[in-house]
Formats: sequence, structure tokens, C-alpha cells
Amino acid sequence: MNGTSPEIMTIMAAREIHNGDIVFCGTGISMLAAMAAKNISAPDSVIFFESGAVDALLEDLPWAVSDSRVMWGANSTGGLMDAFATMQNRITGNRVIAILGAAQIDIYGNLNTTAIGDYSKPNTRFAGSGGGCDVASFVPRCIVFMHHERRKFVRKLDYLTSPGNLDGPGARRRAGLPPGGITCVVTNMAVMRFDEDTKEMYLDRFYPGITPQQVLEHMEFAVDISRARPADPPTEEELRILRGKCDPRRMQL
Amino acid sequence: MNGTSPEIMTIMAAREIHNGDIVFCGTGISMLAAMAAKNISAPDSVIFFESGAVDALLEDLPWAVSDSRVMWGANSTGGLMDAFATMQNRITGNRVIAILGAAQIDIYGNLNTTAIGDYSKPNTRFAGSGGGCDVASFVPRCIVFMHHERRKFVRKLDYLTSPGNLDGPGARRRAGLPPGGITCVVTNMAVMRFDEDTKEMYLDRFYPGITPQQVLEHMEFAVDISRARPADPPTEEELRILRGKCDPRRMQL
Amino acid sequence: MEDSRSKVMDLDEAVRTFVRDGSHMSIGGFSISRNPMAAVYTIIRQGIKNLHFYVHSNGTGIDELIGGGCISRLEIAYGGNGKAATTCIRFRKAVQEGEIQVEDYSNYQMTLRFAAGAMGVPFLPTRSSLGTDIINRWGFSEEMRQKDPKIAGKKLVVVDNPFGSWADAPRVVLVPAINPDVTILHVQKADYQGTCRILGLTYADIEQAKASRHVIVTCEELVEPGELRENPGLNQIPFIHVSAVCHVPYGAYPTAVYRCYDYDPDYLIAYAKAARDERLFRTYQDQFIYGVSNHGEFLERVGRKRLGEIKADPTRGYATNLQWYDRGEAP
Amino acid sequence: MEDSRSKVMDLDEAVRTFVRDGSHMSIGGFSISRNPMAAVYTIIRQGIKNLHFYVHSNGTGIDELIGGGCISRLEIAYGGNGKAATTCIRFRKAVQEGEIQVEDYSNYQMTLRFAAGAMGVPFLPTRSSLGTDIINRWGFSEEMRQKDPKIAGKKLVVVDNPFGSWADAPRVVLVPAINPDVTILHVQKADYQGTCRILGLTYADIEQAKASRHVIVTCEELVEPGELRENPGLNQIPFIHVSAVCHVPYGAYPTAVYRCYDYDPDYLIAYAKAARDERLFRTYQDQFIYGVSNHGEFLERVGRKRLGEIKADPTRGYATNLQWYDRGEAP
Repeated sequence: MNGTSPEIMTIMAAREIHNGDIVFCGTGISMLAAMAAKNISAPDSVIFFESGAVDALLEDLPWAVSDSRVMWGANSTGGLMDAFATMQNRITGNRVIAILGAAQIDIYGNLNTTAIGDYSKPNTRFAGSGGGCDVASFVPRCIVFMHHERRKFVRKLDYLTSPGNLDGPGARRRAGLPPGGITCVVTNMAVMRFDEDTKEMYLDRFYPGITPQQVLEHMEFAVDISRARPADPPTEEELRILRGKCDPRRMQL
Repeated sequence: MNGTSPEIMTIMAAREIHNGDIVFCGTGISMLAAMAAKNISAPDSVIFFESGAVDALLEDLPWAVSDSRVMWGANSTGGLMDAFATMQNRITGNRVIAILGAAQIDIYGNLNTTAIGDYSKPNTRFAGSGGGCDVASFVPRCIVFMHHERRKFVRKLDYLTSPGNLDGPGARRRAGLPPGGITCVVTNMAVMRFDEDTKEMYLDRFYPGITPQQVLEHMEFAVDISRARPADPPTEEELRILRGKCDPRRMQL
Repeated sequence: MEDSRSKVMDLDEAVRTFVRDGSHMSIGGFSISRNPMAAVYTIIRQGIKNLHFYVHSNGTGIDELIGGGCISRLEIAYGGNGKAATTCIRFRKAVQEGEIQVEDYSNYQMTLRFAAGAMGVPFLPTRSSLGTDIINRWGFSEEMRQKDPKIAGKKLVVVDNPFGSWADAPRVVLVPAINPDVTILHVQKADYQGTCRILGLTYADIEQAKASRHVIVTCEELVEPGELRENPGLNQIPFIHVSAVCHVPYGAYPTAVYRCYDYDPDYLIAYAKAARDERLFRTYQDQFIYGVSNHGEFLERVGRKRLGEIKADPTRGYATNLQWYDRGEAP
Repeated sequence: MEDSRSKVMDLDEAVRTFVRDGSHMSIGGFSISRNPMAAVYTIIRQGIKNLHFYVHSNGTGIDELIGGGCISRLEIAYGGNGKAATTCIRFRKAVQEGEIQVEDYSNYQMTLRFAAGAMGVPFLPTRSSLGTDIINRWGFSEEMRQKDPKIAGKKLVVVDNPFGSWADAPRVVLVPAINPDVTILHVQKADYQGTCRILGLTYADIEQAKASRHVIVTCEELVEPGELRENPGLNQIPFIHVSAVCHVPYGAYPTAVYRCYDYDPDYLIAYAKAARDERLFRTYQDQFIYGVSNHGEFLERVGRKRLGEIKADPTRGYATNLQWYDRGEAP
């Protein structure tokens, strides 16, 4: 199979990005996916950071979204108030696609990035919401990068940080949220999506060398695999651009 | 008596400004009063415009608060969001003194700058609140410049645009406003203030050549004149600075 | 990796594309500064009617639009035009004669309403206007509001602070968000993608732009994106908010543009005089609006000499020797 | 006609004057950028305890303060430190061991809370976090909140939109204003009055400053007011908000300052390693914090050579050849 696991994940996520999308991303692999999309198929997509930078050039890879590297050559640099308003705003917000990570995900695509164990005295504390809860609340499409492990695909989150479909059909509307939230999960084994009616996760594409059954074995909850088909592996062209243009110094991949 | 009527009014208002005050003003005579205070007795007062300019140099007299003349040499130039936040903010807002004008004022110091006659089809329409209602809602001290006329000092406002003491003792608190609003009225005849207990207007100082009775004849409602004393006329020094430094080209005075 | 799509258009085309009879609109600027006057005159010339306008203190542009018969409903904080007119003349006339429906707010409230639209929330809170007629008297009736889905069901709402006395505010006023169909701004610099750089005071332009479904930008200078990207911190409006960019030098004349040119006191005072008299006003409109076909011709009619006289001093940003000989109306 | 009072102070004096045991505080910057580190180390060195901190994503500074035992309560959106620590190490430890009380919000919510404080309103609305545990689980109990007048009685409040379905938002979350006793910022330029100019991203620094009773500014360059007044549109924080100005070059080291210097990956990775082990961490603190008496001595200990290596490229604003050889922890 072509490409390393991070490379495949990056390309799978990049394919979700349409031309003209505003891509909310963090650093690391999520930023590489945004850069790959921009270089391959979505030249007019706009990379956007919660720290306030719009359409950064990203000639060097930043360590954090606050890094001076996101400021150089950007279209504009404001602050957090501007950045989150752009996503909560229904006119620009509807064009945003976000790329997130999480410690846990449930069958409805809700995310935990806060704590494992009892919230008041956790076994493991994570960084917290950051802008994750905000963007999952506001925008119609979010991709989550996950490693496919049973302890990460869980029946019940220890803490619901960022809203996917909450507890199922109609739940976002009932809570007062606009439609959207987590719509796609890209892992080291597969791409998962959410059923329009049940709002539950299902297996959409599995990577070469992986079977649907293997995917299920790496999850605490079962999902529909009836629609699963093999993923189209990254093309030579996609990999050439990803390696040559997005991370030539191999700092991420 | 020393000084023309506009000069006396300007100096009377300027004396209300303390060192360190942030002075919210419009153009014309209110700005001259702020400049006079800064040049005479309150060198560290800060002239502040609702358009967003802080501590403007004002080497030329502006036509409007949006005029480029308020931007030159200012400490900072933002926008309306910043400017009004500075006044609603309790930390900076408590240092603000405003200078306003009005078409009508009542015994509690409420102002009308909107319309005379029936609001839905007025006899005379004025410019409207602008920032007047905002600042009178937020800040502890406001001076109003008025011509002393019966049609302006009225029993009942045709429209209550900017809050003074509303309908009397405790009314601002009951409405949800912080203490303050209109605290001083400077006219072509006298300086009026508001009683701490009754919240009603009273005559504090009358200008040379004017009697308390004459002041009352120019108002639709009666006010307490028992505390009235003659005003100290502008000093030579005050007039010299006002004429020489604040309006050397005599564009206002 | 820049957005390759150019949004550059002729102003006439931009107005024709985005502004319709009945559109909900706002314009940038403040009283006699940075009003998008070329666009205002284009709207009048195109005969667009029944506009619903949202205004904080945009003076000159609004008064011309009212005079041109373009506006039927107006939500406004202040209608003044500097020393040329303490109250805008055509605005005053139209309200007194019942020709337009008016809803009054304060300047901060209008600003917050645009900010709420920009932020994607239904309202923002303020303490301004508690106890006043801005709360008690509504220009638009509740029936009218209920019938029209494009306006909020209520002018504003007073609520008790759900956090008790937190921040010493027992009560606040909630003002409803505005999301205009289109906002038109005039700025010093823009690029073909639509990114804007405003010099000097920004008024409420940024909030107005971000609240709007479409934004038409007219600019003094049309520059390459690379020039604006050298200092991204100075670009207040990213291109993602903008629909059309029109290169219109002196596009705010007769209002001022900081560092470019001043307002023209002679024009504004002559306008204020004409505006008081129906016959003089028709003559004014025939000469300066209907008698020309675009802003270039309008500027020719004004005369290059006059434009030279109001040119900004490069250091101070305004015309340091600007004189006016007629103060217009008494205060 | 400038404010004649100088607010310039020694940093040690400024911290001693405005920061007390139990103060409610915030610091500027974001993760590994523009944290006021000289002030952070000064607070640790002065042994100030029981601080109540408000944090959006200020990483390095907060983790050092927690490591220094200065913080007892923390309202926070994100505790990460770039690639040096996906979750800040001392923050994680302190929460897991119950050494600090934590209240979780989102980044936008913390930003709005500072903005509400700056605007003088008790709350601001957002749609963020509806249906999540940020609403359902409170780190500070309601009893604790009721007892302490310095914290809001409720973490947040969910309300129905009083304008019905206006702006398609049937419901919103109101988050309570923050008004810290003191906020400390590090900026590129300030003058003796306290006016600040920030280059590049402003994060939530402006809102934090305007929300605070006192603001201490540390700056790379202390300039004359006249220099800043040449371009007033670039000065985000007017002097009226500022209590003290301290001239501290490299005052954000080891975090980055756009156009001045970069973060120091070696320092941050070494810190993250030391932070995982109690003995190593004491050694680190003894060497770099307690073993020096001010930021100048701290910088000497780091070494001028290292500072030279992270110097910003004048065009790009960061160190273009910055290398790091150890990626710290696994993600």
C-alpha cells in the first residue's frame, strides 16, 4: 500500500475539504491535511486558526496555533474574538470545516478532550476544550483524527467536551445548536461517518489490508459495516504533493 | 462682565472637569470646554470621542466627532465598539465626564434630543440619541449645555432620550442604571445642579447681571433658588488661555 | 496559495447585482467621513426603492438616499451632518412628513446590533437606555414586526441579570442582531480578493461588514494582495466577508477619507441649503446625481480644482487649510 | 498636552504593588507565545500564593505558576504547550492530584468572559457548549460560588432566546464577565504612559487588559509617546487602562514575541522533561527561577548565544532556522 499511516490519514482528511471551504485547524497532521487540500484539489480553501490568523502562508511548520509562523504572509491577523465570531457567524461559519483530535469519541461523534476518570479528580487530565467545543458547536462539518483503539471509541465518554450528535436524532436542535458538529472520523484503519437518520457512526471506508471486522475489534461499541467499502488509497500525485510541498523537511510525517 | 456668553459657558463647564477625568465630548463648544480644562486646570484629563479617538491633540477644530482632525496625534483610534465599552466599563467609565446638548430638559435632568410633538409624526425631528443616551446611562457625571428658554426647560419631555434622574429618588437604581447621568446644566444665564435627596434641579450659580428671578422666568418649571449665589466670572487668565490656545482662529467663539 | 478569484467589478454592476428594491442595508462611515458616496449616488441613479436601512450615525449618505426617495424604513441612532446640518435636512423632513418609518436606538445599541450579527448571536446586552423612551416607544409596531420575518419580533427586551447582581448590573437591555442583505463600505485600500485596510477610525464598519450577507467595497486604491499581506495585522476585513470590490478614487467625496482627502464644506453647506427647498433640491439632484452617469463624471462636475483644495496633508491626514465661509444653519 | 505622569516601574516593584496572595489574575499570550514570563518568574520568586487565575490558552506561563505553587483556583479553556507538551505537565499533575480547583470553559467562552468584563456587562451570549458537560459539570460548587463575592454565582446560564427564533438561535449560553484584579501583558512596544502596541496576533490580550482593575505591561521596547502617536490606529491599548509599565527586553522568553524572537524549543522541551519528575523539577526551579534574582540574571544563565539563535528574521518575524532535536513527549 502506498504511503505511511499518517500520510494516508492526511490524504483522507484532505479529500473532505472542498474548494472555497474555510478550514479550521490546529498544528500537526490537521494542518498538513489542510495544506494538502489546498495544494491538491481545493486551491481556494482558506486555512484559519483560532488564534486569529486567516489564510496563513505557512512556509514553515508552526509548533502551535499562536506561533509567529501563522502570522507571516497571512491575509489578516486579529485575535480570538474575531476568529470565533467568524465561525459562530452563520454566513462565514457555514463555510467552515474543522479538523480536530480527541482522547475519546462515542457512537454519536461526541468528543472528550478534558479528562479520563472522575472529572473532579481525574486519572488523566487533558488540555481541555480549547476551541474544540466552540467549533463543534458552530460549524456544519468537523473531521476528527483518531487512533483506532477500544479505549478511544467508547460506549460512554468520561466527559463530553465537544458536541457531535449528542444523544441522537434531533438532539442538537433540542439543545439549541445548529446542525453539524462531528461528521467524519479519520483513523489509522478507516473512515467513519454518521447516518443521516440514526445519527450513529458507521464504517464508510476501510484502508487496504484492513477488514471491517478488524475495525470493529478496535472499538468498544459496534457500528454498521453494511455500507463499508475499501478506501481509494492515496495516489502517487497526492503523495508527491504532500511530501514535496507540505512537509518537505519531514517534520511531521 | 468679562467674556461673551459662549466664553462664560465654556469656562463654567471647564471648571467641572477634574485632573485625570476622561472627557467625552462632541464638537463645538463642548470640545472647547474640554480643551480649556486641559489647558487651564486639568492637564491630565483625556479628551475622548464616541467615534473611537482617545486623547486627540486637536490642533485644528473638527466639524464632527468622525473628523480626521480627531485622529491626528491621538493616543489611539479604534471604533465605536471600543469607545462605548470604555464608558460602560466600570473601571474606566467611572472616570468619564460627558458634555452634552439637548432640545429639552426636565426638572430631573432627563434630556430630549429626538423629537418635539408626537413621536410618531413629530413637529420637529432632531438628530436622535447618537451616543447621548449611552453616556448618560453609563457615567457618573454629565454636563449639559442649554440656552435658558421656557420651551427648553419643560415640565414634561416630548421624548426621554437620555436619562438623568428619571422620575426622582431611586429611579435610576430601580431602572437598573448605575448612579450618575446628568449632574450639571450650564446655560447662558446660570449653572444648575441636582439635589442629592430630591434629585430635582436647583439653581446653584447665576452669572453677573442676571437675577435668580430672571432665571426662573426662563423655565417652564420652578426650581429651588435658596442656594443660589453669584458665579465667579471667568478670570483674565482663563479667558486668555481659552482665546489664545483653544480657539485662536475664533472658529467657535 | 492565494484565492485566485477576483471580485473586482464596476460599481454600477455591483450595485445592480447585490442591491434590490426592499433590500436591508447599511453603509459605512460616520456623519461626514468615509461614507461610500459613489455607491449612494449609484443607488439613487438606479432608482432603487423601499430600502430598509440600519444606521448608527452615517450622515451624508443616508440623507442623500432619503432625498433620493430610496429609503422607506430606517433604524437609526443619529442623523446629523457635522456643522453643515445639526440634524440632516431631508431626514428631518421625511420623518416630519411621515414619508419614512423610523425606529430609534442609541449609537452604542446600533453598534452592538451589528456586532451581534457579526458574532452570530441573536442579541447583545447593554445597560444603555434603561428607563428611557428608547425602550418605551417603538417606531415599528409589534404587529408589523410579527408579520415581517426580516425584522426582529421585538425592538429590544429588558431582562433581569440571571447572575444576580454580578457586575453591579441588576438589569440589562438586549438588542437584537442585524444581518443586512448588503453593506457598502468605502476604504483606503483593498485588494482584488476583497481584503480591506482602513486607516484611522474604523467606526462600526468592521462589525457592519461581518454582519452582512454581501459586502460591496469601494476603495481609493486597489492593490495587490501581496502588499496587504506584508502587514496582516492592519487588514481589518478579511476577503472571506466580501462579495465585490470596486476601484473608485474619491469614492467618498464629498465626505472625508483620512490620509486621502477632506470633506468638502462648500459642497455640504450648499447641499444643506438646497435640501431645505424642494425646487432647489430637484435642481441639485438634476445637476449632481441624475445629470451625470457615474462618479467620474460627478467629480468632473465638482471640478479638479476643488478636489485639489481638499487634498489631505500627508502628515496630518486632512486638509490643513480647509476654510468654510458659510456655517450653514444656526445650531 | 500629554499625560505627564510616568507609570514606569521596576518589575519587582510592580508585582509587589499590584499582585497579592489571593489576587484574581490573568496573563496575556497564547500557549508558547508572548506570555509575560519575566513577570511569571517574579511572582514565583516572590512566593505569592493562592492566586485565582483566568486562562484561555496561556500555556507556558500558567504551567510555571502552577509548578511554583502560586495558583489554587483555575478557570481555563486549554492547558497545552505546543509540541513541548500536548497537555501542560504541571497542570496535569496538579489537577490529577487535586492540588488546584479547576473550572472548564471553552476558548471562546473565556474570551467572551474577558470581553464582557471589558464592556462592562454582566455576561455575553454564545451558542458554544449547548448540550455538553461544560454546561452540566461544574468544578466550583454552587455553595462555594455563593460564599465568594469575587466569583459569579453560576458557572453559566442557558436561556431561551427572548427574540424567539431570531438569528436561528432558539437558545443561548450566557457566560459571566470576568474583572481580574490584575492582568499582566508582554508587548512589543509601550510608552511611559502605558499605551501599548502589539504586533501580530493579539489573542485575547486587549479584552483581558480592558477587563482588569490593574494592568502591568512588560515591553520589549519602551518608546516616547510621540512615536506611538504617529500611528494611533496601531495602538490597541490606550494608557487609560494601564497601571504600570516595565521595560523588560526578552521579557517573554522562553515564549515567542513576533518580530523580536522565537520561542526556545530546547528550553521548553527541557522544561517539559523536568516537569515530569519532582526531583528534576526542583533542580530546574533552583537553577532558573530561585537561583537568580531577576530576569537579566535569568537571561545570563540561559546564555546570550541561545538568545542569538532564536532572534527573529526581520522579514518573517520568527527564527527561520529554528531546529529542535527532541520532540518531547509522544502525542
